[in-house]
Amino acid sequence: MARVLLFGPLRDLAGWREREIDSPFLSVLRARLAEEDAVLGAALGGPGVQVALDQVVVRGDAPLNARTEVAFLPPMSGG
Amino acid sequence: MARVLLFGPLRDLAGWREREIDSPFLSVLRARLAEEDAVLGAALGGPGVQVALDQVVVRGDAPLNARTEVAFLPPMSGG
Amino acid sequence: MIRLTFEPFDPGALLTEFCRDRTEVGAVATFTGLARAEAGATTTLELEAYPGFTEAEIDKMIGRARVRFGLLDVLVLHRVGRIVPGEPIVFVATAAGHRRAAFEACDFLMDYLKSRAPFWKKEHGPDGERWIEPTAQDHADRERWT
Amino acid sequence: MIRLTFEPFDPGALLTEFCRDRTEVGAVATFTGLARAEAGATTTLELEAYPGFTEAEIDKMIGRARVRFGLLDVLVLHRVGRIVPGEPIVFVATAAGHRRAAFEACDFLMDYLKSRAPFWKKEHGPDGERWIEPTAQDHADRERWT
Repeated sequence: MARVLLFGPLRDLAGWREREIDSPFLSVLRARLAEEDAVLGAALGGPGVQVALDQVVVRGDAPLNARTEVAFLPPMSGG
Repeated sequence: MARVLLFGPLRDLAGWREREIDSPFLSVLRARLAEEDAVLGAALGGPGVQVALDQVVVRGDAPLNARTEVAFLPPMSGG
Repeated sequence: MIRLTFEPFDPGALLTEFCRDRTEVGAVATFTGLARAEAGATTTLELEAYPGFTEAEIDKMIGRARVRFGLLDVLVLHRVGRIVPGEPIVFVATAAGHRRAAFEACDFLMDYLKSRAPFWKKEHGPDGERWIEPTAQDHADRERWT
Repeated sequence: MIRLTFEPFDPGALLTEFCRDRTEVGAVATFTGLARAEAGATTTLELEAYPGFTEAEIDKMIGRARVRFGLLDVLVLHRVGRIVPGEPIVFVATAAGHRRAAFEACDFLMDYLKSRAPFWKKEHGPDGERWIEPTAQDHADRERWT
């Protein structure tokens, strides 16, 4: 069960902050989330949204294990 | 009696900080100081040395009265 | 060093500490970002971080600033959670031998924090709430360093 | 505002005060100049001002910075007299709506203070004493604003 985290506007859009989802690959996880919620699915692939696996930003697909923390990071703005 | 003030390295050079000197014009005051101490006289006319009369920087000659404060200001460096 | 805090903080207390026992640091530059009321349009800011990840990303950028500007020390404190107008959001202090390096490093770190650091910022006001993204100016500011 | 002081001061206490009750100031930049030991080469700095004239000249420059950068507030505190390594010599704080103005104004005022403000600075060390004049870099830094 990968642990999925949403930040910022993605969380408001989805209506949840954190969920456990079983998925062998990031691509499969994205597909499942899009199937459930097409608007969220599109937003997760939107411009400037990054994905971190166990706090490391990745591009493209990647395998997930039962303990992987998957974070969707929309465009950032501090200070 | 104009009140003459020397700052920074000019004071070390002259060996005094403040003197009362009677003089009708700045040019005359300069000549008197140079007569007494040629090295100081040259330094007072040196590059970057400004003169303030009653705390206002002046260029060239100017009349002095008995209460004028004449300050010789060598190149400045704060901070 | 980078720290996140949910509690209000006093930038002055941080500066006092940062300047203590520095006999070879000629220059300390700081920046404090304060929450603005925008004449009543903003009642609260809500800042979210990704704990662990956010500190690690900022720490990488601090490392780059240290090397690029030859810094002797750096401190970044960033507020998270709910912030009301007048409260500090971010404090950056940089220490260097001379002032140009201290100023530029502080400026560089702020441009990074405003446009790239992992924070998400929501503004609450009488007209509702909205997420804030970096402005075109923020991106242009950051581009100065590339 | 500009003040001269013969006593050591705490830049942090000034920053705390400067940030108080600011609900429309988004950005506060500061610079603190500290006396360096230069690995033992400098034991004391001696800073001289022309009381009245020095404040008036700095005040003119503060006025220019206010207009040029649209500042909401400015504070300059400058030490005079004998200063030992590690002690603050100068503190500049600038407040603006946004960070670029605050940074640039602080930088501008420091460049002025280092090369044009009415102070004379003598360095005392084991090898004797010497008057310090602005460096070529100080003049070049100031030229950036003309």
